[in-house]
Formats: sequence, structure tokens, C-alpha cells
Amino acid sequence: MSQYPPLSLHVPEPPGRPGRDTDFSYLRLSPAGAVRRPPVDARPSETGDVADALVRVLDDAGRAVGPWDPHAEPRFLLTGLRAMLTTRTFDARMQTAQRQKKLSFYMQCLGEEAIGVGEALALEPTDMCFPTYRQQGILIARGYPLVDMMCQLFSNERDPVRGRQMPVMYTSRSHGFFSISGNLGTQYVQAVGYAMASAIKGDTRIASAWIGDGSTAEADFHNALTFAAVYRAPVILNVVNNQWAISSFQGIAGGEAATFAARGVGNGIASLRVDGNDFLAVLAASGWAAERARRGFGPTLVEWVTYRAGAHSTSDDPSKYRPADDWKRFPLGDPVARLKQHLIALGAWSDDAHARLVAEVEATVIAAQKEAEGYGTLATGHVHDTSTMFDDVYKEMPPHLKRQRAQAGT
Amino acid sequence: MSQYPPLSLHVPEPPGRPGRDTDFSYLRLSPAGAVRRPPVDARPSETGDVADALVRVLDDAGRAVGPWDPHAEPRFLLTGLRAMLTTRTFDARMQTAQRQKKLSFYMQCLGEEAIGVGEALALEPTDMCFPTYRQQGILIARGYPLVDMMCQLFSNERDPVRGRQMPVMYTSRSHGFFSISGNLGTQYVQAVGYAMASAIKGDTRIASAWIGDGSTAEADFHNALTFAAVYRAPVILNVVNNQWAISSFQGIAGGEAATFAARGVGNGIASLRVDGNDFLAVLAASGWAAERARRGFGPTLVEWVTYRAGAHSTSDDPSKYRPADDWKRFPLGDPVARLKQHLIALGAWSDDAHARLVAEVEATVIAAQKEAEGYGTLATGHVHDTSTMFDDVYKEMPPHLKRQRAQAGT
Amino acid sequence: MATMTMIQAIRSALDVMLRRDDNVVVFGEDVGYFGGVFRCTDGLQAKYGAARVFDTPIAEGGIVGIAIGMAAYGLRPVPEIQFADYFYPAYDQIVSEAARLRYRSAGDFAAPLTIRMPCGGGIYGGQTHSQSPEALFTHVCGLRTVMPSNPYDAKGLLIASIECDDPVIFLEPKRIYNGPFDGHHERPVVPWTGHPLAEVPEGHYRVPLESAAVVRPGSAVTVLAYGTMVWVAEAAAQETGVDAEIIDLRSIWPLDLPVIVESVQKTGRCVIVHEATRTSGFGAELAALVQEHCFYHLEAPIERVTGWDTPYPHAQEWAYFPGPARVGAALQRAVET
Amino acid sequence: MATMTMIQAIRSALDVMLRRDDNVVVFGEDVGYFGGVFRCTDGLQAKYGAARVFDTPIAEGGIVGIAIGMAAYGLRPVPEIQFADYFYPAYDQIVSEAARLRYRSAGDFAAPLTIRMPCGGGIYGGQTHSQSPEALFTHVCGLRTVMPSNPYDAKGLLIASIECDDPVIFLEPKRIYNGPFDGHHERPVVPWTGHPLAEVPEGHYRVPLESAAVVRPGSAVTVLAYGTMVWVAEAAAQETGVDAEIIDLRSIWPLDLPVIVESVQKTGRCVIVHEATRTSGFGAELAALVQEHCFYHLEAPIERVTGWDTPYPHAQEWAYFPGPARVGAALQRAVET
Ligand SMILES: Cc1ncc(C[n+]2csc(CCOP(=O)(O)OP(=O)(O)O)c2C)c(N)n1
Ligand SMILES: Cc1ncc(C[n+]2csc(CCOP(=O)(O)OP(=O)(O)O)c2C)c(N)n1
Ligand SMILES: [Mg+2]
Ligand SMILES: [Mg+2]
Repeated sequence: MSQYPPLSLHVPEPPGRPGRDTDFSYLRLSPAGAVRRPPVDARPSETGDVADALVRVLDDAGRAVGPWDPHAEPRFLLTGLRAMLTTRTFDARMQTAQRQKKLSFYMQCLGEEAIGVGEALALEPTDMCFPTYRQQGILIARGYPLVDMMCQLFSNERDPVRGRQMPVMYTSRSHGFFSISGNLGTQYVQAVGYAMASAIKGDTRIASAWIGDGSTAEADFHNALTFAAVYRAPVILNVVNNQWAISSFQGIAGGEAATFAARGVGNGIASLRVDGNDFLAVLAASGWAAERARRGFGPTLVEWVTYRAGAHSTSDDPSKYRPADDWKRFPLGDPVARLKQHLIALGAWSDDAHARLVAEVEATVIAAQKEAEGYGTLATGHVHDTSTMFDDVYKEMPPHLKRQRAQAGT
Repeated sequence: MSQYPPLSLHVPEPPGRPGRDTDFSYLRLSPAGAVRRPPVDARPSETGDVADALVRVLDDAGRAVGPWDPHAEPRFLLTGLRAMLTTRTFDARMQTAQRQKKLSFYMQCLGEEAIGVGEALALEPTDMCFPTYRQQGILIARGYPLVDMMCQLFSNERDPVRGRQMPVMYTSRSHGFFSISGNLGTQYVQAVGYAMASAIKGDTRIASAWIGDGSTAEADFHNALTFAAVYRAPVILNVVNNQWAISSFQGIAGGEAATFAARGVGNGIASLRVDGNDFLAVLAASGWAAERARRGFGPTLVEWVTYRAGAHSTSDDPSKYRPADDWKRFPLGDPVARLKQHLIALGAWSDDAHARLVAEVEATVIAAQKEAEGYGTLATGHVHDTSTMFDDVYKEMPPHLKRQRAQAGT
Repeated sequence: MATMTMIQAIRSALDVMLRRDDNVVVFGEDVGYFGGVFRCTDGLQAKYGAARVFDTPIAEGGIVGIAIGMAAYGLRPVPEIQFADYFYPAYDQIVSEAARLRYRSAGDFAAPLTIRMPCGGGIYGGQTHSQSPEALFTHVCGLRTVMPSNPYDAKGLLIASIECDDPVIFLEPKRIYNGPFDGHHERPVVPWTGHPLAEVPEGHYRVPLESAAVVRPGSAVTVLAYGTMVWVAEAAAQETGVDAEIIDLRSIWPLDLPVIVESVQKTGRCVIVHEATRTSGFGAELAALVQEHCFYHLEAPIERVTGWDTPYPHAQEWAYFPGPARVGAALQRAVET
Repeated sequence: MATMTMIQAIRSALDVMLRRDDNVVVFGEDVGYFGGVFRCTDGLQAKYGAARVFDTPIAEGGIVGIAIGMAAYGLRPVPEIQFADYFYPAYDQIVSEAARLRYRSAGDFAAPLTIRMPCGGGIYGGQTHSQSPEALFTHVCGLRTVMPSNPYDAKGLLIASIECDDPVIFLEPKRIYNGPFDGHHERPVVPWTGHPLAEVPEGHYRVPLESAAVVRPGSAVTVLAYGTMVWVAEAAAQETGVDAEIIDLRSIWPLDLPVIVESVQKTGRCVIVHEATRTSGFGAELAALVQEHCFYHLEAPIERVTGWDTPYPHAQEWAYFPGPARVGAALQRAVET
């Protein structure tokens, strides 16, 4: 007989379940302003402490403190606030439209708006983003027309991807927004390739890659880190840790014993762990990473700590697997409310102005929706002609597809 | 125009090439005895320093020093010495036999013998190893018959895998040696599954996974680390960093900016970087990791620093891409010579005794070879009957394979 | 006897096997606490504990990789891939490892595992929630590929698969999880309730692998189908009045060739229906086999009615789906030739 | 004109394209400094620098993943997979990404890349250095799959592939890298030297995609083959004296169907030869197409001569390989039926 007791399998359990409040102490927060800002040419191994802490700028009173304060102009911050509000309003209306069966499916980014919007504003418009389905904020911040987004969602005759993809799978090369795939993680390593191409060509554009906490387990996360580190690719590797991947919490993705930012350090990549609900921290950390990439110091991995406030998608019911009021109790709060508080603290904003902005944004989104619905929805059947179904499989349509198109009688 | 200069691609170059001696300072060696030994229940994040240093026991004079000294009996060390010598002799003879076309292909582990042999001796014989093609030392240390190994190499009528695999692709469940695949890395995550199974069943057996520095880039390395960390699987994750992957040096696998052991820490796995040419360090580190796994504290990643002294395989000519005398200049020396020196320093061994052992081992291997050749070689055509080619595709042969077997006329 | 949906039948099969055999383990993305995005494992973690039924990281390659290691240990893993569209990261482990382990080790090790995956379209899932990748498995020797078309078979085939010593790819046509969908998407949804094939015994039973079912006898043309397409073919036969003999393959590969050959030799005509893209789909293999074995009985070219050679589109889903109109037209062409 | 081996012809194609087009980049495992395990990229890094020709980590999924990103940027990447047997970890990137990017983005992005991989057996490489996975690509819409059988075509097809705006899988039958091997492994090796198809222009030229070549005209039976099997088929025809018309597909998919149909309608008989395992191999698609398009001209069943449905064994390699004896017997059966 063995001298050892029987082994047993450890299966991580989240710190909260329906009927049992989440203990958020596992997040290990740092106070605002407390984490140092390494020089942009820091060696990857010198960022281990930052990858383990939490970069924050806004304190509880809404003041910007510490070395990461980006010292952004209020006017610039207001651009961010507007983009975040637009994103949130857009989400809310599309969520409702889905329930009205105007679109087949929807995914909102409620509570995570600061991340996509903030990084988009920290980048050059010509930098290429390789987003997931939860970075609609990038498109909105970059001024992609809301109507075009909605036409994609409604799969109507003006859908830029011709009805071929499910809702939320946007693409816009001209807005530096790479075509979204339904397969998790695949775009992460592609972003590294794009950044390598930029370096090969002596360009100055960089790339920004996006992935969720859950999807870091996919092979392409590893591929991306390896290639980015080896070739010092000018890329920002964003990990949006919103604590959940459908029904499984971040511990199932390997978040128990190390932060996701620590993955970067272990692979020889400078890494930061950042409050993703702190718009100023997002600006600052994105700026640091972009500067580093552009000056030839290589990739940065940024773990954004945030919370997926809504359901995973319109097909999901989170009350089945987590406490219903989790978001309200999430210690990093709401990114919109926090930026608003900061602007008010700065004296650059007010509750009234905010209410006016909310109303204005709402009107804009409603007008866009009205226009987009005018072009049809999946429900009304105003979709791209089925004959277009055979286009774009190849650059030139081969004979077998022409034959099939004829057989399809379209 | 951009304010930044054009980007450029960094492509790692090895610190030596044919005609230009290798500068081995990149290895960042620690002095023997200098690295602390964490408690076996250390948290993964507490092993970062050890993952960055180099655990060594034998000093230049062949003395065992420091906290990692395993205090092994000389008799036990002699078992290791014999297994290493047998491995080396076996390799040398099979290398020659390949040139004589008695086998189609061969891969030696010259210079890396301590790793497979040492870990095999530190494990229980019932622990399951998931090796690569360079851990023949495990089979030899565990007493698998040399003749059976050779029959596999010669693909003859007694080949245990019935001629189905290329030489060196051994398997022996009864010796805790998992079937080797020609696809790199795949077995690494399987070892984690095996270890999880052991934990699920309340067993006490653990698993040991093996991979080369180059192959850590494969997806299954990441899969293995993720699953091992999440479920705290009782597994040892060995990375054999022999500096080369065919013609590409470890920098191409991502060894420039972080050690391979650091990958483990970044994934929440306790990790050690160890002198793989120091038999005592191998025993000690393997023992630490095995104890940790068996006591339910989870996985350990061990990076073994060593050098691939020979060609990658009989198809390779390393003089094309690295200095011919690299191994002689490798600062961690030869594992066999170092263990011999230590045993002599202990007073438990002598040059004469060593010469006798060498001769004895040589005779044993020659005798085995003679017997194995008696059963035929690929060249003599004494292979398994071609009708057996259709067996074992499925547990029971389905009708279509019976039909094909008939068509094959065998 | 209980009436079950296909989801309930699958869950029941897992329940039976978890209870009967300590070595059966079930895992995958969202499979544990939550019970699976299609609810096929609902309640099983609560019943058997988290060491037998658990959530995994989102890494299909890792899921199959650990399953192979577990199988090598002696367990009978039943991993789930959330959608068949996501098996690709696991393809190397499936092809290079699970399928070849017994062969390359001459029986020293084997990988008896059953990989469940929902497949097929018709739910507006677009190109990444609709695929039918069976042909990518049938080309791989050492694998078994199975696809049920009703609750009774689903349970019996799943139990047979888990008990089988070979690696099995178990494809579940998600469009018929809740009812026998015949391709008429414009009509109200028909549930399984009351359907004879939804009468599923509570306990253990097997539907043997490599056995096809003649689900509609006929004499004018043989239809080869599996999964959802069995129901589409039935609708097409009924609506056109063509006296079709419909064979539900159930085991796609290795397959029940004698039943097929016997039927085609009788009818002299053959229409093959599948939802996957046409080129190099499993229909190609079926056509090749039928003409090899029934050449002198064939009176008309074998026709394939399949998904087009495009990704599965979202908005044009029903133009892509080989529905009863297209199948019916093929039946008529076959008998009129 | 220079006589080149297939290796030299491939290297010459890469050289021509690296020189002509700044956007062409070449990379893969051991491809840079060392010049590739088969030497296909020898000297190119020295000539074009490490930013255009470089070594990569051992991660096939990563190699194709970065290639797609580069292609999206505007480069023309030509990655190498060291052996076709190792493409599986890249399958997701190939299928879900490269093949669908243009479609899913409605042309906003595309992935013009050419993935080179040596394939086929006959070098005692066992199951992990011998595979012919073409059918796993032909089932994937959006991909082009190409396999040359001689140096002239190798260079011209590779240039055409690199210039093509679609993702191309470029399979190189390694057994004929150095000579036109006809399956007679017991005979001395025949080099390319002096062979008319080894006369390769130094400069730029294309062999168009989707164009097959009738490499041996004949009237008794049509043989469809590609890669090494073209040479085996020629040997079989010569040794049996059967008046076979041999078609070298060159582009496996999309393919030159009119040439095939015309030939089979003339000969009334068809033998399909490939090295890959039989079931769901590309031969199945060819058989299905031929019977669909030539049903009324066929006088005998279409036969497939292929690798068996087992992994490629090491010691029994020549029993697995569909050599001239097996092909010859099929030719005779075809004409005697
Ligand atoms: C390869 C692949 N596997 C599984 C899925 C199904 N799936 C879609 S989203 C999701 C969860 C992703 O979680 P995370 O990465 O944390 O992103 P989040 O949704 O939280 O933003 C899963 C499992 C998929 N789309 N692709
Ligand atoms: C999936 C896969 N890709 C590529 C290869 C080809 N290959 C065989 S060994 C090798 C190098 C491996 O290097 P490393 O992991 O460092 O192991 P070492 O040979 O140094 O022990 C390569 C590229 C393979 N066998 N499998
Ligand atoms: Mg998440
Ligand atoms: Mg190595």
C-alpha cells in the first residue's frame, strides 16, 4: 500500500452562486494611484509586480491620482463618455429589438464599455484592432455609422456582410476593425501576424488583439504570446477578464493561482493588470502599451479587470449560475458612472449636462434604428438576394459554384 | 508623417553559428548549491525565483552542495550511472547500425541521459511517463529489455509495435512508458488527463510529461499547463531545454526574454529551472515535484537545462547551423562524467571500476544487438506479415477492412 | 414508457452510464454546474459530483487531449464539444492521437472515448453554429462516426458508443433536439411528444453500431440519409408521392453497407442527402460505394442533395438548407430518368 | 534551359516571387537559416534577409495564424508546414479563418496565402511522415488544393498559387522531390536529370490553376491521378499494355472537370488512383462526379486504387502504397469488364 492518501480532483468553484453572495476579495485590488508606472522600454521580466497588482487612476471620490494619471483634456474625456454612453444605449436598444425578433441574436458589453472605447481613443485611427464580439465600443468610438452596425444586426439588404454572419460579427477595414469570427481566439494570433507584417514593411502602424478571460485557454492565445514575444511584434494583447465565460467563472480558465497578466510575463512579454472600469486607467495603460509597440520595444499584454454585467448573450440566463445582484456588488463599479463622477469632480460636467447627453445619444440611436429598420430586418425578409450566397467564397467564382448557383435556381 | 521611425522585425539569432563560437553566458547559471529549496507545498507564485535561477547540486569538484542535495546512497547513484552508460552505449551502437541500414532512422539522447534516467529513478515504477523520443533512458532505467527496444528499431518480426511505427517510437504500458507519437507535444496534455484520472479514481499514481524546448510552442503545451493548473493535476511537466530544435535554437521557441520555467509560474504552476546534466539535481528536483504531486499540492513544471550533443536525428547535420565543438564548450558539461567524478570524490568509485562498467555495459548491449538482429531487420525483410497491417485499427475489424485485407491478397 | 426529447434521451444515456460504470466521466465547456448550453448534462453534476461531471477551460484541444490521457488510464470519458463547429482545435488530438493510439501501440494503449457534439443548421446560427463535419471524421481510419435521428436511437447509440472500445464521434443534429423537424421552417414547430420514436426506456439498452435502419420501405428509389435529413427525406417522399425507400444510416462510418446495397439493387436508383457542403462530403463516399457495389443495377445517376459549397450563411439559411423541395425534386428526377 | 529537381524548381519559384513582389514572405520551421529540412528554401534567407525568410516556433497553428494576419495586412505569405502530417494543429486557422475570411467579411478582408507542405509516403516515414491529406482540404469551401507531379508544374503552379487571391494548399509529393518515382521501390532511383519535365525556365511563368493535363492519351480507360501516382499510373499502363488515358489533375480542387468528363465519355471506363486512405478520400468525390456527369457512358464500375484504410505503416510501407501492380490490375479489370 502507498504511504500517501488517495489523490482527489480539484475542480474550481466560483466565490458566489445563486443564493450565495460573491466574495470579491479574490480580485486583490490595489488602491488607486498605488501601482508604479514602469518606463515604456521596461524589460518584460521587470513588469511582474504590475502584472500582479492592479493599475488604477480614479479613486473613490473620482479624483485622478498616481503615476498612471494620463492627464487627459476634459474635452477628450467627454468624447469617451459620449462613446461609452452611445455603446450602452445601442446595446440596450438592440437587446430589446432582439426580443422583438428583429434580429436573431445579440451580445451586449454592458459594464465593459471603457475598455474598447478607451483603447480606441488611445490608438491611432490607422491601427488595426482584432476584436471579439464585445468590443463594439471600438467601432462606435471610431465613428463607424450606427446605421451600418444595425444593418448588420438586422441582416437586411444593406448588411455590409450580406447576411452571411450572425449579428454582432462586424467588419470594417477602413475603421481598423478586423472581421469578427465566431470561433474564439483565432484572431488573437492573427493580430500578431498583422503587427509582424507592419514591422516587416517598416510601417508605423501597430495592432491591437482582444480576447476574453475564458478564451485565453484556447491554443491561439499561446500561439499569439509565443510569436509576439519571439519577434517582438508591435501589438497590444488585451485580455478582457470580465470574470465569466458563459456559465464558467475565471477560475475555470486558470485564474485561481495566477493573474492572466502573469501569463504574459511568463512568456517574456511586458504585462499590466489594469482596472478596466476606470476610463483613465484604460487610456493610460493603452497609451503605454501603444507607445512601447510603436517605439520598437515589443508587445504588451494587458489584463483588464471588469465584470460582464449582462447575460453572455440573448441565449443566456445568468441567474442560473451566479447571484443576480453580482454587478451591483462588483467593487470596481460602473465605468460610465465613474467617468461622469470624475468629470463632475473636475468641474467639467454636471448631472444636467449628463442628462442632456443621455437624451441626445438616445435620440441618435433611435434615429439610426428607425433608418436601419427601414431597410428591413431578418423578420421582414428583406435580406440580400440568395444568389449572392455564392459570391466571395473565392475571388473568382469557380465553375462548380456557378453550377450550384444555377441549381439553386437563384 | 508619423513621429515614429519605421518599425522593424526582430528575428532572434543564436549566440553562435558555424565559424563563430557560442557565447554561453545567455544561460545565466547559478553556482552549485546557491538556489533555495522551497517547501513542497509552496504556492506557485512563490517559486518565481527558482524558475529564474538554476538549481544545481554538484560543484566543479564533483561535491554535492546546498539545500537540494538529495543525499542519495552511492549504490543508488551507481544504478543511475549504469543506466546512463547503457543508454549512451545503446545510442552509439544504434546510430552505427542505422548507418549500416539495419534501421531506417535513429535518434540519440547523447548528453541528456541524466534527465530521463534520473527522473525514472525518482519516480515509482507504477507512475506513468509520457515521453518524447529522447527519453529512452526511462525505459532503460526501468529495466525494459534492450532486445525488445532493438526489435522495435529493426522493425523485425518481434517488433512489439508490429512494424507500424518508425524506430524509437516505443511503448510499454507495463513499464509506465506511454506510446510515443511522431506528432510533437500531443502527449503533454494527455499526461495531464492521465493524472486527472488518477485523482478522479483516488489512486496514488502520478504522471510525468515530457516535451522539448522547441515543442513548448505547440498548442498542447498550453493546453497541458492550463488543465494542470486548473485541476491541480498530480503531474510533473518536464521541459527538456537542450538549446536546439533541429536547426532552430531556443530563442526561436521564445527562450530569449523568459525561461521556460517562467511559463509555469505565469500559468499558476510551481516551477523549477534545473541543471539537467547534474544527476543529483535531477534526482532532487524530480523527487520534489513527485512528492508535491503525490501529496495533492498539484503540478510542477521543471525546465531541465541541457545540451543536445548529437545531431537531431540520423537525418540531420548540425554542422550546418551551429559550431561543431559546441558541446565541448557547454558549461554544464557531460552528465556521465560529472556523476562519475562525484562518485570518485565520494570514494565510492574509481577509474578502473568505471572502465569495467563501460566494458560490461558494452558487452550487454552487443549481446542484445546480436540477439535482436537474429530476429531480422528492416533490411533483411523479416517484418511482421503484411496481413497484420489491418489489425488494431479498430478493436474488432469492421467489414470494410476485411474486404481491403482480402484485396491486398494477404 | 417515458416520452423524451432527444436532449432528455441523451441525458438519460449519460445518467445510465455514469451510474453503471464508475469509469465514465463527462466534461466540457459549461457542462458541469450549468448543465450544458443545450441542457444535455443538466443535473448530472449534482447527482454524480464534480469529479465525474465538470466544467472545462475553453480549449477543445485540451478537452480531447485530457480525454485521451484519461482513456489511456482506463476511464471512459465522454467529452462534449459545445458546437461541432468548434472541434477544429481538437482535430490533431482526434486524428493523430485518439484514432491511431491502438494501432501505433499495437494494442498496448487505446482511447475509448465518445466525443459528443451538436451539429447541423436551421437555428440561424450562421457559419459557426451550423456545420456538419462528418466527412472530416469518416476519412480518418480508426474513428467511428455516429449520428442519431430520434430520441430512441440517440440514447441507444450513445450507450453503445460509450461502451465501444474505439473512439466515437457522436454528432447530435441540434435542429431535432426538440422535435422531428422536416425542413418546413415556415410551419409551426412539432415537438417529440407523442412520437413513437420518442418513447425511450428509462434503463440501459443499446442500438448497435454499424446498423442502419430502413425507416420507410419503398421500391422506386433508395434514399440514404442521417440525422435531420431523415425527416426531410420522409417529408419529401410523402409530398411527392415517390415510393422511396429511406435508409437512416445511424452509424455513418463504419457503416451498414449490406442494407444499402440490397436496397439499391432492388430500386436501381439512389439519392443521397446530407446537410454538409457537397464536395468531398460523405455523400461522395456513399456515391462511390453504391456505384462500386450496384453498378449493374443502377438505372439513373446517383444524385446528391446537400448543402452548397459555401459557408453556412445566416440570413440565407433556408436557401442553403437542403429542404423537402430540393430533396423532392431529386426524388422525382431519379424516378423519371 | 536548366534542369531542376522538384526541390530546385520550388526554390526557384520562391526566389522569383520574393524578387518580384516585396510582399512575399517565406517562413516555417527550419526554413530560415538552415533552408528547410528538404532544402526548398536553401539560400533564400541569405539572399532576402531574415525579415522576408525566417524560422518560426514549432507551432503550426501559430504559423498559419500569423500568415492570415499578414495576408490581411497585404502581404503574400508562403508558410511551410514541415510535413503534411503536422498541419492538424493549424486546421482551425485554415478552415475557420483562411478559407472563410473573404466570405464572412464580404470581401472586406481576404487571406491570399500559400501553405506549402510535403506529403505522401515511400520514404519509410511511418504514419507521421507519409500522409496525403488532400481530402481534408477539398471538403472546405474557399480553399484551393494543388499538387504537382514534376518540376515544371511545381514551379509554375507554385507561382500561380502565390499570385492567386485565394488561400492555396500546395502539396508537394516528397517521394518525387528528386526523381519521377513510379512505385518500383526495388529498382534503382531515377533522378530528374535529363527528364523533359525537369527543364524549368529560370524566370517567371505560370501553370494555370484549375487546369488538368492529359499526360498520356489513350482510349481504353481514363485514369485520374495526381502527384506521385501519375508516375505509378504511367508505369502501370506501360507494363500492362492497357491503352489508358492518364489525366494529371494538378489542381485537385477546384478542378478541371471538362477534361475529365470528355475523357471518360470517350473511354467509358475510369480508374482513380491516390495514395491517401480510401474512405472519404478525394477519389470518392471524383467517383461521384464522374458517375454524375458520365453515367450513360460508363461501361464498368469506377474503381479506386488507394492507400488502405489504415495508418501508413512503417515496415509494411510497400504493401500499403498503391504501386504499379495494384494499379495495373485495376486497369486490366476495367478494360476486361
Ligand atoms: C472555439 C470556440 N469554442 C467555444 C465557443 C462557444 N463560446 C462562445 S462565447 C464563449 C465564452 C467566452 O468567454 P470569454 O472568453 O470569457 O469572453 P466573454 O464572453 O466573457 O467576453 C463560448 C464558450 C466558441 N464560440 N468558439
Ligand atoms: C507537430 C509537429 N511539427 C513538427 C515536427 C517535426 N519535428 C520533429 S522533431 C522537431 C524539433 C523538436 O525540438 P524540441 O522540442 O526542442 O525537441 P528535441 O528534438 O530538441 O529533443 C521538429 C520540428 C513534428 N514531429 N511534429
Ligand atoms: Mg469572460
Ligand atoms: Mg530541443
